Amino acid sequence: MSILVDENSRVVIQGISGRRGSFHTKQMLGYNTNIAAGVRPGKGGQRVEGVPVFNTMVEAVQEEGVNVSCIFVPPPFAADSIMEAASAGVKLIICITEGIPVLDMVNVVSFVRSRGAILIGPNCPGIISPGKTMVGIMPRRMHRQGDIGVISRSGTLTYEVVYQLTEVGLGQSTCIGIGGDPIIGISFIDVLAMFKEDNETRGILLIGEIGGKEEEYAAKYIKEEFNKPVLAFIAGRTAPTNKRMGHAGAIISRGMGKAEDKIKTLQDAGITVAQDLCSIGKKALEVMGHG
Amino acid sequence: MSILVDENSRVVIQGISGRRGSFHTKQMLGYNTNIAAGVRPGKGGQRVEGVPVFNTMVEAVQEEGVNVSCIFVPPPFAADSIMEAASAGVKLIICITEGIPVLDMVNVVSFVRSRGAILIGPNCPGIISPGKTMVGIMPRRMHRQGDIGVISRSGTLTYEVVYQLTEVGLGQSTCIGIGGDPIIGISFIDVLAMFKEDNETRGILLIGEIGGKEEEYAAKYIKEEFNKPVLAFIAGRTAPTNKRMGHAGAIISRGMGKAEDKIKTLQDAGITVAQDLCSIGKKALEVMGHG
Amino acid sequence: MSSQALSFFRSVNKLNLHEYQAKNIFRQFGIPVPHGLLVNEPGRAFQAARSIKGPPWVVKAQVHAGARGKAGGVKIVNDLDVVEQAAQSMIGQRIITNQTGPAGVMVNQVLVEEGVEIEREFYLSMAINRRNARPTMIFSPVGGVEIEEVMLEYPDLILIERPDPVTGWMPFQARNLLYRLDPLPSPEAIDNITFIAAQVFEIFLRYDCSLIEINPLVITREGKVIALDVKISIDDNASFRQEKIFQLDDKAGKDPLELQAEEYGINYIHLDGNVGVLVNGAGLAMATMDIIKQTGARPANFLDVGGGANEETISRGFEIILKDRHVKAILINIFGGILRCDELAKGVLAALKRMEIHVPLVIRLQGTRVEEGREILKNSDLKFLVAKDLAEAAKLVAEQVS
Amino acid sequence: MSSQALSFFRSVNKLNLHEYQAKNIFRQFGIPVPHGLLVNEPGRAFQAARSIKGPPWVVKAQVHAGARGKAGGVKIVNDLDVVEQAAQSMIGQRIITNQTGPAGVMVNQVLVEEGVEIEREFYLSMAINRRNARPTMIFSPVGGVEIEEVMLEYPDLILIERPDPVTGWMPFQARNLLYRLDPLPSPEAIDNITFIAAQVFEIFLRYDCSLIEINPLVITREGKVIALDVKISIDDNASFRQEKIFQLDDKAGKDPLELQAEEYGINYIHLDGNVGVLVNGAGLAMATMDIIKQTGARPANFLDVGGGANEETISRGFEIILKDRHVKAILINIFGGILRCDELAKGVLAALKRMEIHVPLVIRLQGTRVEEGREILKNSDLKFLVAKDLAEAAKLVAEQVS
Repeated sequence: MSILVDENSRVVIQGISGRRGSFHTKQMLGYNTNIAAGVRPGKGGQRVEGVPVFNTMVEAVQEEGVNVSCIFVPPPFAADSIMEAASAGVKLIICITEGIPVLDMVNVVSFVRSRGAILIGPNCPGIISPGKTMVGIMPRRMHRQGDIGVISRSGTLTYEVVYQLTEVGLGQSTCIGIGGDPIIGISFIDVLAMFKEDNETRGILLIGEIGGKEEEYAAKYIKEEFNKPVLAFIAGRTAPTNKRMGHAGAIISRGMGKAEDKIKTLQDAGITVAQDLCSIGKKALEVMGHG
Repeated sequence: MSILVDENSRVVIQGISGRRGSFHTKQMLGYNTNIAAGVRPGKGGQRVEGVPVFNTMVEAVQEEGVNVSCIFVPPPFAADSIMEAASAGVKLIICITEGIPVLDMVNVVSFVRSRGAILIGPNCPGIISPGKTMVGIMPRRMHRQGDIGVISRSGTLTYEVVYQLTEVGLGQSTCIGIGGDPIIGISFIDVLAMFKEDNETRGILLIGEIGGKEEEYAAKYIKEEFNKPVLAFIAGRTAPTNKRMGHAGAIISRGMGKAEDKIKTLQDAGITVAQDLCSIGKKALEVMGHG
Repeated sequence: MSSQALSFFRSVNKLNLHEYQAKNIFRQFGIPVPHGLLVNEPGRAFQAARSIKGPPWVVKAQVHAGARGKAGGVKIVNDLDVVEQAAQSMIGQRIITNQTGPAGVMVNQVLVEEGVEIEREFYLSMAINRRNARPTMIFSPVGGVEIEEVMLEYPDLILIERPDPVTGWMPFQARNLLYRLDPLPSPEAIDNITFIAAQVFEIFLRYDCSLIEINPLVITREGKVIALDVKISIDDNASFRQEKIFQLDDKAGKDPLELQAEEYGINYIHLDGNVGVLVNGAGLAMATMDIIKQTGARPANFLDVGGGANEETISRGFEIILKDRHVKAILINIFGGILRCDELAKGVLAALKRMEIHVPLVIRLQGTRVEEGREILKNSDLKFLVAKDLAEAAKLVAEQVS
Repeated sequence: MSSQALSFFRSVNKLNLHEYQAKNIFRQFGIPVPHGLLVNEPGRAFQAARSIKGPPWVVKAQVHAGARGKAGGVKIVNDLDVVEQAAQSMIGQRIITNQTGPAGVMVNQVLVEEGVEIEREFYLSMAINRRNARPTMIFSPVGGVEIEEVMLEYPDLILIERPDPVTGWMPFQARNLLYRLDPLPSPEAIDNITFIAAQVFEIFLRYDCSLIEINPLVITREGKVIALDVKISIDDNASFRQEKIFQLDDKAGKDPLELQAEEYGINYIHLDGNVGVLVNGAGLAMATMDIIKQTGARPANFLDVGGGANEETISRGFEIILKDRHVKAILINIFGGILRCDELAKGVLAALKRMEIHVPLVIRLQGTRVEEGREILKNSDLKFLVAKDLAEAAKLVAEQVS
């Protein structure tokens, strides 16, 4: 098992004909992701990497029965694309786009929820269930099928962690980047709740960073309701205040969102927090066991 | 029994200190309606007709536990007042005000629903459960407790009908004016569904008029799901097209909303339609029996 | 998105803008409309046309009347010298269509516009859906004909999108409408119509519209998208916050008695019958009209003096009814509720004392304190008939005019 | 409405407007602010003050620094002749507060304002609540002090209202906040603050704000309501549709290296350490900084060359890092994902060939095609250290600076 995506995911790429869209379509196809359609208004009838392109999501759903969308549309049009996907009935929407205005996301989150859809991201690397499917921009070769779930607000930092997990022999059930923006569709808690129900996920790696209170909420949830081992890591202990650290959501503001506060909250909830990224793989082995 | 209001209704009057608000507060008190509070920003601490006045609905709910609101606030501020009532947790809101912009009502209807509240009106005479309580502007003396439910889009026309009902000995369980505006909170069908569940309501008088399709929807509902005798009356057979007949919602537009179409649809659904207002009381006796 | 017929097209009460006024608003919001000039004297039409691209030119009567084209209210002119003649045939004349009533409406102004070579015609409108309580956009690949006909005959060609209550109109909704067209318009045309749809929603919200209708919305031979004919109606209830747009209200085309009533704040609608009607309450007023019709007479008006009827409003109601020289009798039907019958009777008497009523008058009172009211009427020395109930009232008034 | 502390105050990425810029926007939206003039030379302060009501006058440094008052950035002057002196004490000086870092920020302009006699002070702000994904208004009867302190010490004095997603901010919400005040302000003051709250929401939406803060919002001795100090931050992500407001961005107060990076489109933040850091990915960059700190060295910067790193971006990253003369060593930490290590290695080499690197350089590569990447590095004749893993990289770089 895995969560959210598997071999049955029929993926549509919104913005398939753009530079990034077409490149990552090829990458995903290389992972045997079932990419059933692409959407780009005005390019209906064409093909990109062999994938049929439609003008609208309604058409992609009608013609190809897609059920997962992956969005590479530029920021000014991304909110519209997310809503188009939800409106067309797609229930899992993964938005890679970085740079969507926050007020657009305020509307999007409300809209997506009202349509009963799940949004991952924006500003995220996507989701991979190793050996089954990958929807997003994650590198293909470092993951290994297994029983560790990974949740992260980051991209390359997650690859680093996954690389080390694989190195020490801990495969992954599903890895999800929930996104580095202040307003995102799916939270740590949402994903933890899914991992809780997933029989093939044995333990969790939770990778947080400065800004917001996501990690604090997760700590409370884990303490009260989660029953599998969790190893956490928080990036940004040396980050200054009031500066945006790359991710729109990674900012310590008014003294809030500091790494040390998050680490303390996690530890107070009984969760092991890796202090040293260099040996996070080994630490995971300690916390999870060999399985 | 009765629907929506009874002896346990604790009523708050929004706009209690205005000319109409204070006048009708007195009328309602004369009917032994339990008016527990009034609201008028800036007049908190005063009394109108002996009723304590609060600045906000939150205070009225907290201090007096009101559960029904009756609104006399002028059109520019009425939408705000309806939302204030719903936001403060009042679950039944009766808006008497006529002349609220339609786009305000678009927002209001969505807001009220999201708060789980019921809105009657706007532009309506309110609701009366004879012998129990009256919330609105209905005249006090013509109603008589009984087992006929009355639903209407109109004011004085309803009084005329109720007068005749009472004359022929048919008392009323509850009479509701749902309002003469194009966008209103509660529909014929909503009220019919409540009357259906009300053991003490034996039959229904449904008073419609030109404009919209409320009567047609009601006809379908009655045919398919309603199990009590219904007598209908439709006003406006001589109304010209494209002219607003007093009520904002009473307009035949683009050939739609005509009285004859409504009458035909009702009759096709097996519902008796009174052709002659002059003898509608007698007709009701025919349809309902003496009870 | 779905295609439904007949269930969504409810206009509400409204101020109708003239075509040229609606087009000015469109221009402000960046929606292309034909170049045109407003002319109120035929003699100026030639000058106007000369400054506008043509031939052809189009001369359009600025009146509130659907189907004015069939009634001679729209003329296409290919010769500059005939433009004045076309304007002459409209200005100062009455246009009668199935929507104007038998008297028609006076044309005071015409719009002289450049003619446009049409490649394709669409229909696009936004109105309030009463049942859903939401604005609704309707689009049809069939434009330039009456949309009601399309609804009845080709319901599948009526496409609907509703803006989300939270997010408003989104561009993808326009794409959902447009990418179903066969053949597809050019990408530019699709972009332009997408923009127009968004702007129509903006205008709708900005001006408290009850209807915005573009019919037809055209793609020209040169590939440009233009709103060729435009209707805008504004929600009367919003007049308190739309003062500027309500200044555009053109009184000139209106019924003078209705204008008078508007000034008095009385709900009055002029009809072509012979029995004047004065009632408190709109529903009861309509029902009273219906009763008059049933007796074989014809109502001369709708008149609702309202819940707060008093001597003043009753007097003014009489004044307006009596100005209609077709009125041969008057029926007053008052149902005393909160406002008691005795008060109303006093009001009626006071009004009658001030006026000279030259037609028979039937009064029917019912409701709160009806006995006291009837007593007051009985004791007056004024001439009128008092009916004991609605049926008698109808019979009495019918006798007066038969 | 509820009172919650500490859980809602997340600013997001932002453009910070100067106080005078924020107040200009407030004026456009009808929110009263004190009369004031912007002055960029001390010599003009006297003239400015003379044209403004006073004494007293207030001279305020226009810099992005919270708590500037405590650092000499706000002066109240009662004597016209002292105004210039107050301006002199700020313009051209650096202001150092707990929010500016040790270098402080340069003052280039001061705002000379009329002094206001304060009767009562409130706090009012709007920001995005990350968890609810909704704008949130915060109001407190305690104004003029840092809101974080109020949150910690008097959480009950923090009042919250959230505009509904469908209807937006409604007047009743302002009343819910204001009618809890004890004593109640005058009806006029309540009306004025109700208006201000609505306008704050309008500005928030209109300009894609991430924060609008009025602190304090005051009622003056004369009973007028005035926004005495105002902060506005704009969401960077909205710059594509907020061009006009982004033109207000004042580069003068910014770190020159960060400005340079901004031009290059590189995420760079200048810190006060000695190890330059160049990483692909923001999370990994933060984690790399943390590792450097753990080894006893200090990161000199945050620098994310991004997912699409290439020779160009890597060169420019080097260029910026090398301009920081505190940098004694550089750590490159690249995790090859989609972008393969061999490509990245080539990019690094090409960049190094174009630049003169005068400090030790440690490179750590990992991920896709790492062997090929290391091979390419090994075969170059350029001077740098290649670490086999993160731990070694940290150790190596620490050795270089110890």
